[in-house]
Amino acid sequence: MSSAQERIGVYVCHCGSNIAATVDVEAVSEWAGEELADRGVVIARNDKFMCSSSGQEVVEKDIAELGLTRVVVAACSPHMHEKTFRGACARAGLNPYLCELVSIREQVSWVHTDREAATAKAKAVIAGGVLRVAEQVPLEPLRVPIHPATLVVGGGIAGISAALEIADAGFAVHLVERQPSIGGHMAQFDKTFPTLDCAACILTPRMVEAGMHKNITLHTWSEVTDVKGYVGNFTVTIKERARYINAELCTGCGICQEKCPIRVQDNVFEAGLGFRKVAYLPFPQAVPKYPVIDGPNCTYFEKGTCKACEKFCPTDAIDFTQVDKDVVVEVGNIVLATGFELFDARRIEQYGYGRLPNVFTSLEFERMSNAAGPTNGRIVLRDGVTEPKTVGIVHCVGSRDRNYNAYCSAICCMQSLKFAHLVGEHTDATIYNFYIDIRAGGKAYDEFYQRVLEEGTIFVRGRVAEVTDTLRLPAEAADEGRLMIQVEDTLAGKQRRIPVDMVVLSAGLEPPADAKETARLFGISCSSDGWVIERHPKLDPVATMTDGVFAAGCALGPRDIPASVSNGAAAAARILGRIQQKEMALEPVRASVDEARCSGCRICNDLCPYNAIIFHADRMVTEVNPALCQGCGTCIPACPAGAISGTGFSDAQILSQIEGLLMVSASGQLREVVPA
Amino acid sequence: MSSNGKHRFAMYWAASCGGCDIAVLNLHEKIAEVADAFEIVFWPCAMDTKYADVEALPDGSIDLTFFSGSIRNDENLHLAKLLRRTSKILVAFGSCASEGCIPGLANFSTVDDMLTTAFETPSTENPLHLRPVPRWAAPEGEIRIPTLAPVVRTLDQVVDIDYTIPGCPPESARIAEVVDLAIAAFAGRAELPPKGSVIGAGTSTVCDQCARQRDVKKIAAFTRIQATAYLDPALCLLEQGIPCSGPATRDGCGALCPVAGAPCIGCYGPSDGVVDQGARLLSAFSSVIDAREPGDIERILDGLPDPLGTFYRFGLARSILRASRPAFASSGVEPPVIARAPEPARAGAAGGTDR
Amino acid sequence: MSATTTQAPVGAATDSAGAAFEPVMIGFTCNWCSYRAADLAGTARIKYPPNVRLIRLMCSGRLDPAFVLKAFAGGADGVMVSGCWPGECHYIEQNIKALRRFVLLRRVIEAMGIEPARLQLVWASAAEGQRFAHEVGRIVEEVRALGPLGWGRDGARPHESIAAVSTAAGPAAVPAEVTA
Amino acid sequence: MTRLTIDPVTRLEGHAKIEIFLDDTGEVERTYFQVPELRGFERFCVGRPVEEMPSLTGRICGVCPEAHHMAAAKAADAVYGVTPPRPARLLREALYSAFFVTDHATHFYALGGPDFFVGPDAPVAERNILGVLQRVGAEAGARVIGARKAGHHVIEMIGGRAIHPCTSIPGGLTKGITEAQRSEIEAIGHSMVDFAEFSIGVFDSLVMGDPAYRDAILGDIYRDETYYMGLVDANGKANFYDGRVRIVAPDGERLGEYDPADYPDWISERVEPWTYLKFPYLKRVGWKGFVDGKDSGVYCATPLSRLNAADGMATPKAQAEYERFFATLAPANGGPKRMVHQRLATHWARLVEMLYAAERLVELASDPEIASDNFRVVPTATPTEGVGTVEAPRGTLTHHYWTDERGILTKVNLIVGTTNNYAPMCMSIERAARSLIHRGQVVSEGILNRIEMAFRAYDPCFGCATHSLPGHMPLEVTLRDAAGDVVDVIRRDG
Amino acid sequence: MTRFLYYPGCSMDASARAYADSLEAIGGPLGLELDEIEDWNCCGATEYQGISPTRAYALVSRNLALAEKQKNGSRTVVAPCSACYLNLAKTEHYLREDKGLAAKINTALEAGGLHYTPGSIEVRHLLDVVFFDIGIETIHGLVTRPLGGLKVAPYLGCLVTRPDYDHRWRSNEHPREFDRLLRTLGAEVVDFPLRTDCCGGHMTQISPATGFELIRRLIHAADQAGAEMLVTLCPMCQMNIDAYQAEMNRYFKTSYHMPILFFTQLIGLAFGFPPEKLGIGTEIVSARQALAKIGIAVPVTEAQEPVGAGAAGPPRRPRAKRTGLPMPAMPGEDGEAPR
Repeated sequence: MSSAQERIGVYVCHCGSNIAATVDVEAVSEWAGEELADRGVVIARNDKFMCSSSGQEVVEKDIAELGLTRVVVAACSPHMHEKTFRGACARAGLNPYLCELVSIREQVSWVHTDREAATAKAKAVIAGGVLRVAEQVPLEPLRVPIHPATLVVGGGIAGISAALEIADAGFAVHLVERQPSIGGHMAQFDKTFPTLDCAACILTPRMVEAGMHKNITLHTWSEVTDVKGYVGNFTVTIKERARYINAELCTGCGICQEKCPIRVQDNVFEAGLGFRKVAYLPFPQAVPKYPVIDGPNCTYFEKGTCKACEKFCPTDAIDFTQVDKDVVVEVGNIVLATGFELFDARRIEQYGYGRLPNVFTSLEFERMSNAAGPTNGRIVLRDGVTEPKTVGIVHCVGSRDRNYNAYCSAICCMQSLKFAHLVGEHTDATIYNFYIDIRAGGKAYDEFYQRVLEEGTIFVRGRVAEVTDTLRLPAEAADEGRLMIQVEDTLAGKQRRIPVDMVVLSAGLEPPADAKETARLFGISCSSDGWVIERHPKLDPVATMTDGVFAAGCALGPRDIPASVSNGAAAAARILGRIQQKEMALEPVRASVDEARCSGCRICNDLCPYNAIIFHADRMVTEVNPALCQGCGTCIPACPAGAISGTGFSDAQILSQIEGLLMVSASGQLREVVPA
Repeated sequence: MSSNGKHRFAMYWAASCGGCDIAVLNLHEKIAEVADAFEIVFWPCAMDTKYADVEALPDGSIDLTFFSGSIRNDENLHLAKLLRRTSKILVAFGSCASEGCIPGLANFSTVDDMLTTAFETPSTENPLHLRPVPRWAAPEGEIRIPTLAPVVRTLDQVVDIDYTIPGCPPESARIAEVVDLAIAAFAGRAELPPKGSVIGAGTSTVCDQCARQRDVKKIAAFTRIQATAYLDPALCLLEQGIPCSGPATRDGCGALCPVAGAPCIGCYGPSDGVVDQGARLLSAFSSVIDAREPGDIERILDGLPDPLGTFYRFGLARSILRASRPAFASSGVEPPVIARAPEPARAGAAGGTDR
Repeated sequence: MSATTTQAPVGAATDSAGAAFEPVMIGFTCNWCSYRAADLAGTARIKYPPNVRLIRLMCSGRLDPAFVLKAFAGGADGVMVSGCWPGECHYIEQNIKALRRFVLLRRVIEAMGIEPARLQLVWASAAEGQRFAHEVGRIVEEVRALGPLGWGRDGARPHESIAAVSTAAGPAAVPAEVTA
Repeated sequence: MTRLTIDPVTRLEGHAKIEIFLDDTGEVERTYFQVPELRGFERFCVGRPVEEMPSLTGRICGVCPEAHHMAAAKAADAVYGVTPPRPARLLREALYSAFFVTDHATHFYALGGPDFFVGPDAPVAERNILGVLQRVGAEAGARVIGARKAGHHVIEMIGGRAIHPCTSIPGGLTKGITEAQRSEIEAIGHSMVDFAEFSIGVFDSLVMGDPAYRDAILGDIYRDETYYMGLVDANGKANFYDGRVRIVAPDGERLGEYDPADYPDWISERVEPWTYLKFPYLKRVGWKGFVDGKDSGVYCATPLSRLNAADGMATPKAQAEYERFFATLAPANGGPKRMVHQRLATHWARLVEMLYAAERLVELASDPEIASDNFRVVPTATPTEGVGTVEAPRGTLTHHYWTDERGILTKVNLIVGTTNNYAPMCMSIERAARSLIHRGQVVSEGILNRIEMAFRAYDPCFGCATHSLPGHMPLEVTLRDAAGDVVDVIRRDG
Repeated sequence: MTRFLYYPGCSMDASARAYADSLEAIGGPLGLELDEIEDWNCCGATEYQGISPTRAYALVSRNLALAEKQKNGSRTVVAPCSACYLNLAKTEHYLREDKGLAAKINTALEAGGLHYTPGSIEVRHLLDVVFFDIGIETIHGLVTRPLGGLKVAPYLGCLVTRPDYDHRWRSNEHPREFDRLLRTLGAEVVDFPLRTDCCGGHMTQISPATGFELIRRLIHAADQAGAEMLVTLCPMCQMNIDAYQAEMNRYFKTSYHMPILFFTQLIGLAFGFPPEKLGIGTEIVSARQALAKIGIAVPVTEAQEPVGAGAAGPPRRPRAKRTGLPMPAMPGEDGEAPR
């Protein structure tokens, strides 16, 4: 117990009345000054607002005049003001890590009512801080350089925005996209709510800009397969899948696509509603402009003959010898804009999608209503000819439903309203919207809702129970062959069976199927749903918990285009700031191995998710790489030899804190603790 | 130092099995060197001395004392205090003195429980449910036996100690090293290690000395040694599912047990920097079991039928909790004094005067 | 919830003073989830019993079983361990390691005669302030119902009670008289 | 009334205290021989896996851990109903034989020896192993040390460790030995045979050669006629590792012979409130108090009793020595078998056993199968209950385990070597006291030491006996008057 | 060998004789060992719980208590009847949830010297164990006579997949497991949207009009879907659709002929057992024509009034042609969407 030699100052904050109302602050600081004197406390003060400049000055003054070697501040959560008081200590020449902030506001005064009990707890918490800080040692933050290049994963509108912001600032960007072209989901849309301007018209320029930007390297038809390193210094491996097209020679004339004899259902861009060739460009405005040959479906790869495309290619750009290749790039920061996938409506059997021909998903409808889509924008039934006389649009499919996803997919309401409008625009059909609530929170959104109402769309409030082609009552005979929507009209307060010709399911948004693997690959954490977890949902919405990895767009959760774009820009801004600084400081909370104690038992070897633990077979000892170590401390209690120790959270610190916390009884009396 | 210029050495056994003394006798030839270098003032196992003499000794008049055995009763406690007073250097010698050893397992249960078990065994004829009493009123006068403490304690839990020599028993080669060090130090030829050090042992753990090959650990199942059809003689026992305490046990023995195909049982105690050997071994094992789901975790852990014994086989008395809750809570109040021998027969029987 | 903190449930153990027994507990929290959940509970002014005193770790994976034992030995009547939900660990899956250790540790303390309910594991994300508060309340009541644990309380320490015994044994300590 | 306290008795592995009450005339009224500690192995072994017993119970006694290791291993075999393969049995018995030589040497030279070699009245400083080594001479001393060293080396080769072996498990051992080790052990065996013969020579010259000691041994002071117990093999020869338990009456008549597992039908243990050690006695004869003779269930189990119980030794040299032993000490007394009742003769008997153990070690080590790899079988039966018995140097040792279906102990019963001899020891001590203390004459320390000799002959190990931890024992006598007040304290100052 | 405790319920001996016979027949090959709970009593059917819940629970609990006593290595009670299954499962569930109820019930049971520990017994329906424990792989391996060409509508009724306390079924509204099982037998499974709709229960006794409508609805839908027979797993469903089909036809002036068999009977056929051994032919609405189509001749038995003219009521609707826009690809086994 080194506390004997330490000179500790204790500062208790009133936080106005936030703390003082529930905790007897004076009593607490007085108590600390007397009862903890033998633990090294030489001064204990209280102040109305410790975080105020005057409050901080008191601390600095005491350090200088009383020669304090440790400081304990009892105030709000360390997540609020730890930096503040560490700064104060630093200014007074005390190593900032010798300052311990203990929370008596968030965890005492704000959550308790009994003043006596709260005061007792405050004493305990302070005692814990005092004993703990005595075991703390001076630390120096780890400084790491920041590589100026940035990796953007996902070429949707969010990724494109982030990439352009950074590239425009003059720094290199690697933009990786799985599909043959960037553009993402937005490129599939016809119109965008609420302004109804054409998606292609506003997206294409951005795509082209990104494609031509001198600072942006596009890696389409590619995937990130490996990420090594840490903030400022990532080494990323990108797998560029073989296109079988020589980019240098291809002019994007499209003849190969024209001549290719094989037609397959396009489940990606056309959402399964249309077809594409095996040699194809997903859509006319695709960036980059050269097509890909989809190997698995290609006759040549199947049978070894065909090569129609090769025969007709004017520039001999077809190259069947191409193979996947790995590209390794160095970057300092990463933006994940991996977007979303549409909820698979087949999972809700009673809605009949996949069983009943005339049930469509929102994405199918987007393609259908798109002038460049499979029906050239005609709204028709699955038979491709009949125009529906009645259309039912079902909201919240797979959203706000504890059986599937509890969350609201945010965009479906507006999208459904848009559909209603489009159907009305293209047909004379009667349109039903089946909704739970209408969520039209954005700018000019509710106005759009009003407009659709006025257009005569019928709104039925209630979750659809079933979509079926099976008649129940003899009375329904007339509707033989149509679809029947069973719904409880909660406004009318009755069950209704509404016959329609076409049903559009406004399916919710889900994270990509491989979201969890992505998270693992980039060493970030995502919620049980699969959405990336922000460092702080409000104050730090685009940073992840892992330094140097940011996220934008729907990777963070369902959001509309404007939000995705601003996310991208925000992430870019955060990264640019760091690139300018050229280096950054990391919390020195790290594990390290004492080789003299390490027995090489290898129990810890498999415990580090960041591969910071390395075993040296030659010396039979294990080592922790401080740069890779994230400081979780899991390996420390695993080491049976006690060879691993952790800075900032050492055994001695925590054991002492436990002892301190238990020095005070529930009623606030000092109680002796058994020496363990 | 005594008149003849020799340094004074004492060895005492409190609650111990005597193995420590045999380990010293196993210095073999070296025992002569000890005799040359030291005046053995006190060593009950090997020579006749009375400890009243020891009591008479002035403070710190014994230069070096090896204290083996734990503190099981009030007499042990008294001797611990006495030898602390009379010794310059007091060494907790062996597992009992330093961590409680196997007899420390007694801390799992209460003394009453222990007495009941011992005096009601299947072969015991005890219709009156008699128990030995610390003070018994014999016909001729009161006779006494020491009172058992509620729990076994280590030497450093009752007096201040200078060094610890771990092991059950300490390996004779290690003892020899310590003896050499002491002789050299007394002769001013060497520095004594800092007070509180563990001597006669290494700084790492048994694995450091174990010849068996080892790999990254992933335990899919624990197994019992007698149940394994084949044990790879060259591969880490833990990796073969045998709970081996080696990883969490201080080195010094030369990994004798694992090398002999038996798992380390942990007699050398924890290494520096580990507060509680059992807790750390527990943590290490569970860190590397190959399961993520609670169900699977439970299933694998079922392979450890006696977790308590597995982790606290030697170290219970010096563990953080020291004893099970009942033992800990038991006040240790002595059994009531039996006023008179309940059986008239006994007077004669015990006295043997009827012959 | 705060109501329950003031009056002990019927039949709850009482300490020597005869007053209602107020358990003292240690709560280990993860810097990224449960500690923030506790902060959130504060910000939202959600009330819960004052019996639990929190320690911030970087991750539940840092929890050394020795910390829990130390807490019990130091007089804690209960210990609460909290971490991120499985799959949400800030350090990918260190909470799973914490879970494994917890399961085994709980077996050990049970074998040591300590009711398993005195050691509980709670998953709580940074957003679950309400849940955190509720769980604290629940656990405190469960521990209160169990009564004091005993370690670290006067009269329940081996080294004290044996002193008592020695004197009780009196003359049985031979040396006292042989030097007479 | 006056009280003498000998507290404690030194130079034995354990802890004991003698209270002697003198009546007003100064005659011995009564003696109490107390064992003041208890460790409760029976209690805390419960809950442990049975395969750990050989290691755990070894800690009952650091002097004869091998005995507990073996008894536990055999009990564990029985719990699983498994018979170890022959090589395993050879290995275990080889370890055990080496241990017997070593342990008997330890006692003969370090513990019991000083009484004879340097004499009970010699100054304290000499009355220890070092004194002995001086007395027998440097060269001989080297042999003693060498023998013990070699013995522990064999133990370590087979048992993994010199003290507290670790290799026996249910079904056999965790390891075997190499051919090289086998031949080394064989060589050591031969050297041990020489050593045993050498020791017998020492005993002849220094002890039997000294009239005083010869009288002491043959005299009545140290004579008690009790029952005797010992393990015998199929041919009725003494065996330490295995066999049936034979009990013979003082007159040599055989009371019975039984499978060790049947011990509950033969043995009961009595509890006295003034000591932590129990008093085993023969159930069939019954407890008649601390008296000898054929009507008293008191029996002893020592080297002497093993020789009395057995028809002879299984090896030639030991057999010859066995015959010389009886010829010398037991002139035909008409009984069905010649019996020796003088307790001090136990020292000689011990040497006969040492010789046998050494010869036996050679036999075992010469068996090529001992180096085979077939040193273990995997038990398949569900564990239930089992008894394991061996002859510990200090008496018949029995471990009895009950387990659940997982092989976790649910109940344990231990009857340990020295315990068997508790009652006879009390009697010997009292007899010695009566014959050496008269009219309250000032008791010289030599006499007290002779009282100690009375039971040191048993080489008692209370570490074992009480499964209690040996404690410290200063020797001194406190004279008290009837009120219990101290009237005089006599110390053994040199 | 999969061994379970078995609660037959009253119908297996009476109306659902065929169910019992066929189950017995296929039990062997399936390695299904069912130990009947000794001295079991009525499950309370569908009404009792509505009338006096506590009494109903006590009634059912007695069976659970007996089962607990009779545990045979398996703690699972299998019930072939949906109503029995639900009553047992529901009671077990509530006893687990509600300690007060459990205590109350146990006091009642003690009167009979019985006790039930909530949670000690697991209740499952026969289809559940056949599909999940025995598995369609095993079953597929045993099929010797695939039912190719037989168009069947899978009908589970309302009680088995709802409320589905243990979340066994992928979907409560449109479970597909039954389809997969029948497909494994080689049968052609039509898309039958009403698979979990109500058969009317005892409505035929209480309000025939309602009961008949519910029956008509099912038969009509099956007919529209092109099914030649319904396949069920519930004695009550079977009885309603079989025994009341004629009355229903008279009531609505229709002439449906829609036989309904138990899935165990189809399994039996696919395993190559003779129809009579499976109780086929004892149904009222004969399955003879349907089975004849795939070459299985069913010996004539009396008491089968010829129901309907074979041709159904309204003309069948042609299914929508799969031309024009492609249907979404249906990956996954048997068109199962990924979970």
